[in-house]
Order: sequence, then structure tokens, then C-alpha cells
Amino acid sequence: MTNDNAVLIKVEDLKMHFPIYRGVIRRQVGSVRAVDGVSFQIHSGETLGLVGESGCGKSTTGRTILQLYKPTAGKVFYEDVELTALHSEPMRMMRKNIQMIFQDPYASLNPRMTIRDIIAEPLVAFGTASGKEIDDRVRKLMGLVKLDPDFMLRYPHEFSGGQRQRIGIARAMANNPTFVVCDEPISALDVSIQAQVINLFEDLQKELNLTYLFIAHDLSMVRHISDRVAVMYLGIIVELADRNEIYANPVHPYTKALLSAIPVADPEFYETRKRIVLEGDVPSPVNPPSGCRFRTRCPIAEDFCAQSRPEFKEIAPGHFVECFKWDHPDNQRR
Amino acid sequence: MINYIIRRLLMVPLLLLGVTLIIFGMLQLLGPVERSALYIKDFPKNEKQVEGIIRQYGLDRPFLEQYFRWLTGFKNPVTGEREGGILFGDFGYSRTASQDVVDIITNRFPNTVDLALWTVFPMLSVGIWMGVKAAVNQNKFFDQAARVYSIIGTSFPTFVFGLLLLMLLYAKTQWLLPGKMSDWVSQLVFSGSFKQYTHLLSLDALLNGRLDIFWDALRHMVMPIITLSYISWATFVRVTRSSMLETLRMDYVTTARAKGLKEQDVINDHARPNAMLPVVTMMGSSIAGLLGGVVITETVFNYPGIGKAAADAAAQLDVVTTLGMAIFTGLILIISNLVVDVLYAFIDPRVRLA
Amino acid sequence: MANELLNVQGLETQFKTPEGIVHAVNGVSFTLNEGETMGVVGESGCGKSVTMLSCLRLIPQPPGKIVAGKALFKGQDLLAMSSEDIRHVRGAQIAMVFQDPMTSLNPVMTIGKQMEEPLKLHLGFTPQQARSRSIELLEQVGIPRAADRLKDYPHQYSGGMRQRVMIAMALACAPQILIADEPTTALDVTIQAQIVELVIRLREELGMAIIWITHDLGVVASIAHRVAVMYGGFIIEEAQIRDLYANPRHPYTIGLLGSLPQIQEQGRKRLYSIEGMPPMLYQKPHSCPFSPRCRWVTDRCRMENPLLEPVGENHRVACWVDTTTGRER
Amino acid sequence: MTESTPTPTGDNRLLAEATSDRKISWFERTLGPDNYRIVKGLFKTPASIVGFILIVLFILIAVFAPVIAPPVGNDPMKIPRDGFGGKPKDPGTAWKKNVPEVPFWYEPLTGKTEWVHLLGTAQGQYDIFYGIIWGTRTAFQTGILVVMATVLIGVILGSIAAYYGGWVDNLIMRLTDIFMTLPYIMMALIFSAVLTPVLGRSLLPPLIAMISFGWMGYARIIRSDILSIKERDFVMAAHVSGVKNGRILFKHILPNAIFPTLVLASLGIGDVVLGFAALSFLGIGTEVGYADWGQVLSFSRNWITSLDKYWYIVVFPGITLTLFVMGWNLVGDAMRDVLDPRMRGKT
Repeated sequence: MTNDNAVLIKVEDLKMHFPIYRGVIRRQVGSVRAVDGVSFQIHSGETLGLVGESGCGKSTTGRTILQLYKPTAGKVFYEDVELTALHSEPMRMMRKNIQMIFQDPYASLNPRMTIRDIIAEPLVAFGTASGKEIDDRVRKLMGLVKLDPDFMLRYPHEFSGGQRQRIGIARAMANNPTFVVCDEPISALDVSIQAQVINLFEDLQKELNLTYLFIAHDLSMVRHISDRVAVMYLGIIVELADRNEIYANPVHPYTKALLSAIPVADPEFYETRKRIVLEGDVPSPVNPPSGCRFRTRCPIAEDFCAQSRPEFKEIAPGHFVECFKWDHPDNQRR
Repeated sequence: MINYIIRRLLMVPLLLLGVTLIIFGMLQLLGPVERSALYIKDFPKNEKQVEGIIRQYGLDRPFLEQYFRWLTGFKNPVTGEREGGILFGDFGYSRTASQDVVDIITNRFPNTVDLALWTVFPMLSVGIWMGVKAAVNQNKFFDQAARVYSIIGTSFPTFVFGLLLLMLLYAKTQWLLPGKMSDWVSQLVFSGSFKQYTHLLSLDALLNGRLDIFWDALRHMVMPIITLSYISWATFVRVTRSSMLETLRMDYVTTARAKGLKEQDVINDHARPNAMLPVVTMMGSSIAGLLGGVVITETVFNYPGIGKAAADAAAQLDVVTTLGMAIFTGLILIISNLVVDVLYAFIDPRVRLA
Repeated sequence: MANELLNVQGLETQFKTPEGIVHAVNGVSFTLNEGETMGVVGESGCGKSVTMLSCLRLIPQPPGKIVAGKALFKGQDLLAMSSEDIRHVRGAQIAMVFQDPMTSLNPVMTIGKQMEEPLKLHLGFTPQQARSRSIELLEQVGIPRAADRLKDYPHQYSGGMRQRVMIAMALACAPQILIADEPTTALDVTIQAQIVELVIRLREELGMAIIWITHDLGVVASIAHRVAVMYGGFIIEEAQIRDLYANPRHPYTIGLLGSLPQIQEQGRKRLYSIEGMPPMLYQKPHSCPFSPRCRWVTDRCRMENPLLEPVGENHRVACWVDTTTGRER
Repeated sequence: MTESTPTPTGDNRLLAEATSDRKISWFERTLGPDNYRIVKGLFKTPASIVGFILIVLFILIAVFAPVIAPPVGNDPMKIPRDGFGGKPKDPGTAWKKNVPEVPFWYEPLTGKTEWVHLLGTAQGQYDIFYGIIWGTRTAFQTGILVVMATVLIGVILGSIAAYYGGWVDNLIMRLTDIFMTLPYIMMALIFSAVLTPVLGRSLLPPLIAMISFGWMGYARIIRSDILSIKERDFVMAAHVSGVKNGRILFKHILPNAIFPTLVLASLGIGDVVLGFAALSFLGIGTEVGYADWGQVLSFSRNWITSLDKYWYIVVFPGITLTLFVMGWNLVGDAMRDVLDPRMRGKT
């Protein structure tokens, strides 16, 4: 399935390195290469899933797209506007269109503000509503995320995790954005609440024609909600494809291992299939391996993998892989 | 670890520079003539000499130049000897005590060390013991009592407490005495028949085999020791207790219990070493505080240490002497903080092996 | 029939909080047989961890309190024995592994020393014996250069390695039961897979019984023989693993399984979602704790709390409604 | 930076979840959650209630000082002297010279019509009762002034350090380190000694000295609080919402970072008064005869050998000072529990 809609977000060779300072004079001794050159596009109305293990740079990617960090290199476009070139005030104005939902529903709401003030904040910031209009709009938004509008004078600590996440969603929707970065929005929630929130995301997307970048470590949820999926490892995207394609025909050895490691709620599944268990731990992003990032844990790595970084190659329409051995017999698309 | 120590060592000159700058900077509030008191030994002052000193030390010059001369002193063109210079140990001349400030320090510092020596153990051990015990018996009687004690202890001003001790144990009963030594001891010490190996009276008494003198020294020190201890206990109980309570909630304590360890071992081997980490820092600053002179306690009990010297001088507005004391105690504190930080690094593997 | 190892009856545990008493566990009964792996599944606050910690009397008392129940381990009541006796059970016969390997190891004690503690304590090993056994154990759980790494401190290990150490430590005295309290929750997916594979291998080698507490229905499917689902401080369903996933009977279990996206799914199916929130447990539930969220709810559910009753071979459910027919039982 | 691992959903969230179902009183709603928590902390334990009562009592004494001890002469802050005799006089001795007006409460309470030295006199015949009553005003004056000034300096320096970061932060924090190294009482002593010739004997030298060497703790705490709040998700969420920087600072960062410190700092008044009394006791500060507890106490330094006879010079002002400090400490102890970061969000 390819998406014919217009490209909404374009990321070109984005890099985000965080300096590490040491010593009395705070000399820079190195940097955490959280995001180290990623490129992708998100089409209008689609959901791009971004998965990877903790520390792989997926959240940093999301935040850098939103210009919450000043990227070390690379460009980010929203439609035709280059976000990375904007000064702070024009960028602030862009935030009407670009929004974010956070992982931790406990930390992302100011404990000193009422729900009304939290949801109204983007409205006030852009002057989109004033006076009594604000209350009306807040009530509508609370209804949109299925919260009782009568609770709007309460404080965040009076709500449960799932309800708080809905408050965060209402805030993000206040100015009718077009693009929303969802940064692990369900990983802090209980299993039975996760489905509620996921369904809400889908409903909102249909209703408001939203475009999502959905960041998560839970591969089965990502598969459920995404149109296309990108897999990150140690600051780079190792594979990107349509969701059915990537789950049915994973090519990169890391994607394969990751997919096989997903716990499946089906005991029979485990009676027939053995999982691929990767050896060792993820290397440090301060000192990533030379050449292919994954070679230290890769079951099919060879000496030449250490020499240079493989190309991010389109091996089939819409299916990109960063691996030298994408055409290796074990790696063939079936 | 090595890096950490080096980094810490590099901080020392910086701290010294800052400390001396601040202290000398305070003098700028005074005029050149008052500042000249730093170097004047005669009293009443001879105006010509004052002018000479102002010129020699550049006391009417810009601040940095004054500061530099104050640090390094200068060579007397007549005698060829170096005069002044904090860096060379010349802290100035004390008018109120009619002696060099350095001499006051060398006379008084052993007394402060003597007191600190006997205070350290009771001060540290009892407070920590109470804190641990209170945490282990959370909300039981001992804990409640310890908390009440901690509040009262931190609220009771040392000098009030000290005066009450004097009232009961000295004025009323004569059991314990203020000051450093009885007259007969001081005669003995000055006569020279009493050998001063360490200049710490209590130790010297033991080394000379004079238990009577040792007993006298103790009688003079018990009240300051009690006063210094009760207030430290109050703070140590609070810090140790809360640190211990926090540690007891940690997962690794549950792990230790799940291994089947005796509750006593869980506390002694697992909880306490971790709970002590923040306490160690406080222990360090307490010991440093003792060595830096305990101004109020020494004054209340008329104990001739560094702190009393500073207080006496300050009360008579003798800026030169107090300044000298401040620089000296500043130095002591910088060194002891350094030692504590390095020790801390040794105790905590997360710092040591970083 | 295999031998019964642990038999818990009517366990109730409460916590005193500033807001009132929280009824965390409200009468839980189950048995664990020799060599069997039982999964305990539930959301946060359902009482699954508290149940297992209560069995070993490891909940902090106060504020926690075990109000009622028995936990018979080979016929002896763990809840009634002296604190000296239960110490000999902990770590020696029943061992535990906790959720967060970052905080479960003492940061200022070497791995070696922490490994040796139970060996010396329960098996009376000399320091040399304990050391060499520790090396063996670390090698068994797949820690390279084990002899060198004994001298290291926990912060020098990675998360996955730390959890391996925890497992090695738990298995040091060859316990009959291993209680694993969300041992993979704090780990990444690929590391999680490593740990699960490791435990499966060790189970085959050592043959101990395992209680695996988790909120992840996927992880449990890969390791357990039998599953107990907990909600509101009760076990609400219990069955053999395949039976539970194929024929869930309790509305909560049905909802939980339905709310997971299927790995084989092709089109975009809407997820089944259980509306509402888990209960607060400030009072001991006298009705079915799931009734406010249940789509099969009847008047009886709101009045009386159903007991766990058999509905098939080795399958027990606490529900007034037969969800296969939609009628009251 | 490295991404946080997913929050583990263990049973430890039980409490946090549970609180959301709590009934919320109109009182809490009016005050807002944090203020409510603080007020609740004030009345949390019997100990903190006792502390609160003590503080209120001292406030009443300070306010009604002219009624309790009618002023004699022009300056009420000068302790009235009953002659110039050397030896202290026992409590209950009749007043001979400079007898104050007898207030209305005196006769019904004591049954006497003549003023006596209720709590005795110190050397120089300074009346101890007057010293204590009017000294309460000195205590509040010094305490409030020093706390306000040190917090202000601390907040300004700490926020600048946190906001600008880089070398500004480095400079301010190293300066703080250096000031921290210096021994507090000793430095306050010296600075007062230096200031006294310039400003004359008054409250000012010790106040300035205590302010100059008392701000570092606040600067450090506020800096680190701001830095940690700055990293919190809700601040990032405000950025994403398009909120302007100024509003983020004043609406999101400062209130969350500074209020706890302000509350604790205001409870530091007890410690300040303690320090000030210590300086006075050492002979630094106001001129002899000023109504100030430390000074009244310092009179006893000349009578150490006969303290058993003149116990009242120590006991009465000593108890007053202790009760004052204890009042603040009792409330402060309860507050620390309430504001403890580990307790935040748990109500």
C-alpha cells in the first residue's frame, strides 16, 4: 500500500548530538549521538510508527522534529516550510499545526493548574479564543476526548493515568493541529486502559484528519495503529516499510529479531516457533560501532560490515533497509 | 577516581583565592588609615609610621594591587627582610592581644584540636546510633522520643544550654569547670617540668603519666563536649533517620530479606552502609566545624581556642585578628572538605569507579 | 497428579494509608505443584505482587498487614511460622526475583559478596566454596568472564546482566519455588526475550516451580503452564494456559485478551476496550469488583461477590454469568 | 538524551491511583492543591499545632508589647533601667526609679498595685521582663528582614544561574561554593566587626553580615529546583502549546520551583533569630541596653561563677528564645514532610 497523499513532514538527514562536558572547565569530551542521520517522510493523513528499544533515539527524533531541541544537522520541513530555519517566534506560530502527546501522564500536566487552564493554554497562547468562548471550547474538547466537562475546575492529581492522558490529548487538539507526535503515549498506562486510548487516537484521526508520528516500543500496538513503520537502532533508522510489508517480510536482521521477540498472547504460537534471541546489549550511543551500527550483535555480520555505513536503500517500492546484506539468502523477502 | 581527585585538588587554589578575596574585600569598607592597622604594632599609632605603611603596602592604591601586596608582602629595603604577606604566614599583628596573629593561632589551635579530639567520637556515634535505631523502630516509642529530642535539640541555643550547664554543674556544684586548666596545672605547664609532646594538654598529660592533670583537663572539657554533642546529635538523628528510612524502602533491602538474611544483617550489611553515604558528608563538615573553632561554645565556657580568640577580638572590633582567624579557619575548612570528598569517593563505588 | 508444593488459602492483606485502609488482597487461594510454572496476570494495583510478597511475609509491616489466610508450603504454614523459621525458607526453598534490576541489587556491595551471602547462610559454604559456586552460577546464567566480574559493583553491569545476576542469586540454593515479580517489565524487548529464554532453560535444567507475575499476557503465554488472572484483589479466573487463551470465560479476561492487537491481523480492526477504571479498594468489595465495567453485568453481580468455581477441567472462574451463553449460571 | 524507560506498572502505583477518588472539600478547592497541602501540613500533627500556637503567641506579644509593657522614655526599644547598680536583682523586687505606668492587666493578674521587676533585673538594672517583651519585636524584625533578603538574593542568583547556564552558571555556583566554605558565625562576626566602625553600633552590622553570608543555600536549592522543573514534561508541553517563554517561566517554572523553598525559608526565621542572638551574645550588634534577647543573655557572661544565684538572667530569656525557635522548628518539621519531593503528588 502506498500513500498518494501529499507529503506533510519531510525529515532530511537529521542529527541530534548531545554534548558531554567533563572537568573543572567543563570541556566537551564527547557527545551522545542520540539521532545520527535519519531521513523519512510522513504523508498527510497517515500514521508513521517509530519503534525501537530504549535509548535508540526515537523520542529524540520526535522532539527534534518539533524543534524542542536545536538539531545538530539536517532539515525538517512542514509542507514547504523549513522548520529548522525558523526563528523562535515564527516557529511558535507553527505550533498551532504541530502538536505532541507525552509519555508520562503524571509529569506532563502542571500540577498547579486546573484542567480548564491546562486545556485552554494553547487557545490563550494564540488568542484563538477569549472570554467565555474559552470555556465553551474547553467543554467541547473535553467532550471530544470523552471526559466529563464538569470536571474542568479540578486539578490533575485528582485524575487517573488514563484520564490524564486524555487531558493531554485534549490540550494537543485545542488549535486543530494537522500533525501530532505521539511520544509513547500508552506505555505508562495499564493494559485495559491502553486500548481505550488507542481507540481514541483512531477516532480522532478519522474525525479531524490528523497525521501521526507514533513513537513506541510496543511493536504490536504500533502495527495496529500505523500505516507505515520505521525501526530505529542506535540513532539510525534500519528499516522502513509499509506495516504489512515490514511485519510479513522483515529484511534487516535487527527488525527480524525485534519482531520475533514481541511477546505474543498465544501459547500455541510458542509451541511452533522459536524466537531469535540477540546476544549482548545495545552499545553506547556515545561510542557507536564503526560501519553498520548493528554489526556487534548481528548474526550474519562479516568483516566488511565494520568498514563503512551501509546505504539506506529502497529494495522494493516503499521498503527501505540499511544493511549490506539485504539480499543475503536468509534475508530475502519471501 | 584519579580524575575526580585531581579535579577536586584543582579546586583548592580557586577556593583559596576566592576566600582571601572575599575576606580582604571586606576591608575595603574601611579607610586606608584603618586598614593600616593590619601592620602596625605600636599603640598609640605614630602618624609617620601609618603613612609609611600606607605607602609600602599601597593601601591607597587600587584594590587588586593592595590585595597582591597583602598576599605577598614586600622586601624591606633597609633590612632586606620580607615583611607582611599572608602567603608567607604573616597574618598581621593583634593590637588587643599584643602579639602576632600567627602566635595566637599557634597557641590556641592545639586547644581547639584537643577539644575536637574528645568530641568527635561521642558526637558522631551517638547521633547516628539514635538515627538508625529510630528508623528501624519507626513510629514506636524510641522513634517518637528521638524526634522530640531532635526538635528540642535543634531549637535549644548552644549558649543558653551552655549557660544552664554552667549554672548547674559549675556554679552550683563545682563538679565541672570552665576554662582550659586549673591554676596549678598552668603553673606546672609554664614551669617547664611538664613536657609538651603534642601541645594537646590531655594527651600530654597521659604521655607524662600525670593522671591528675588528665583528670583536670577532662573536667574542663566535659561541658563543652556535652554542649557540642547534644546539638550535633539533634541534627544527626534527623538526617540519619530519614536517610535510613529511605534506604529501608529500597528494593535491595527487600532482596536481602528475600534471601533469608537475619533482620539484623539486613540492617547492618545492606541498609546502613547505603544510608550512611549522605551522613558521611555531614560528618565531614561537623569535624571540619570543630577544627575551625567553635566560636560560641568556646566563648561560653571561656575555653581558650581559636573560636574564643576570634570572638574576643571581634567584640573589641579588632579587625586584624579576626581576619587572621577567618583565613586560618577558611584554610582548615577547605582542607577538611577536600579530605571528606576524597573519602566519600572511596566509600561509594559509584564515584570511585566512575 | 503432581505433588502440591504451595497451597495458599483465603489470603487477605491490607495497607494502612493516610486516605484509609487499602484492601489489596481480598481472599486469594491457589495451589502450585512441583515443577509447574504459574503465571499471575493483572493490572497494576490488582494485588498480584502483594499476594506473593505476603506469602513470604515480605510486605512492609506496618503499613501492610496480613489479615487472614494460610500459605502452606509442603504442609507448613508460612504465615504462622516463627520469623526464624521463615528465614530458612526465604532464599533457600522459595527465592524471589524482582521487577527492577537497577534497584534490586545493593549498590555499594560487590556482586560477588551479594552472590555469596545466601550460599554461606543457607548451605554453610566456606568463603572459597561460595566463591567458586558463585562463578559457576554466573556462568550458568550466561555472564562472560564470571570470575573477574565478581569484583564488580552493580552499576558496572547492564540492565539485562543485572537481572541475570538476580536470577543466579535466586537459584543459588536450588530453591523449589522461584517467584519472579515482573522480572522483564523494566527491560527492553530483546533483553526481555533473553531473560525469558534463560528462565525456560534453567527450569528445564533445575526443575523448580515458578510463579511468574506480570501484566503482559504475551510474556506469560510463552512461559507459563497455568495462569491465574487477578482483579481487585481476587483471582477471577484460573486455567491451563492453552485453555485460558482459547476459551477465556471471565468478562475481564475476555476484555483483556480482546484489547490486545492481534499479530496476524490484516485490516484495521477496532480494539475491544474495557471502559472505566480499576477499583480503588478502599472498602473490601462485597459485590463483583468488575461489575462497574462489565458488559454482562446483572443485578446479582452488584449484590454478591462470586466465588471461584470450576467450569471445566482445571478451569475456574469467579462470575455469576456464563459468558458463553450470556445467561446467569 | 537517553529516553526514559517505560514507567513500570508495579503495585506501587496503588496509592497514586487511589487518591484520585478522594472527596475534595470546598476549602481545598478555594486554596488550590499546593496551598491546601501546606495548610494541612500546618495542622498535621499535635507537634506542628503546638508550634503554630507558639508562633501566634509571639506575634501577639510583639504586636501588643506597648500594652504588656508600657514604654518608658522616648525609645521603647531601650530597656528601662532601675538605677545603675551593679548586681542583678531578684524577680519580684520593687521598682524604684523610672517606674513604668501600670497597665490594666497587672493588678487583676498579680494582685499588686506597684510595678515590680517581674523577672528580675540584669546588671546595670536593666529589667529582664522588658527585654523579653520588646525583644520579641527585635526578633521578628531581624528574622523577617534577613530571611527576605537572603531569599531574594538566593532567588535572583539561583534563577540567573539556572536560566542562563554556561559560564554565568559556573561563575555564580563557584562563588556560592566559596561562600559556603567560609565558616558562617566566624564570618558574620568579622563582617560585623568591620561594619561597626562604619555604621556605628546598631542592628545593621549583624543584619548585613548575616545576609551577606546566608544566601548560598537558597541559591543552590532554587537553581537545582528550576533546573529539574525545566526538564519536566509539562514545561515541554507548554513549549509545544506555543506558550511564550516569559509565561512559561512565570506560570510554569517559577511557581513549581520556588514555592516550596519560600515556605521552608519563611520557617527559617527561627534559625535566623538564633544566629542573631548568638552574635549579640558574643557582644556584636546593638548598643548595650537595646531590647534584644541575645543581649539580655550576654549580661550573664559576667556572673558565671554565681549563676546559681542569678539564674533568672539565663533562664527567662533563654526559655523565651528556645520557645521561639522551637515554634518555627516544629512547624518546619511538619512542612518538610509535606514538601519532601518524595511525597509530592501523593497528597
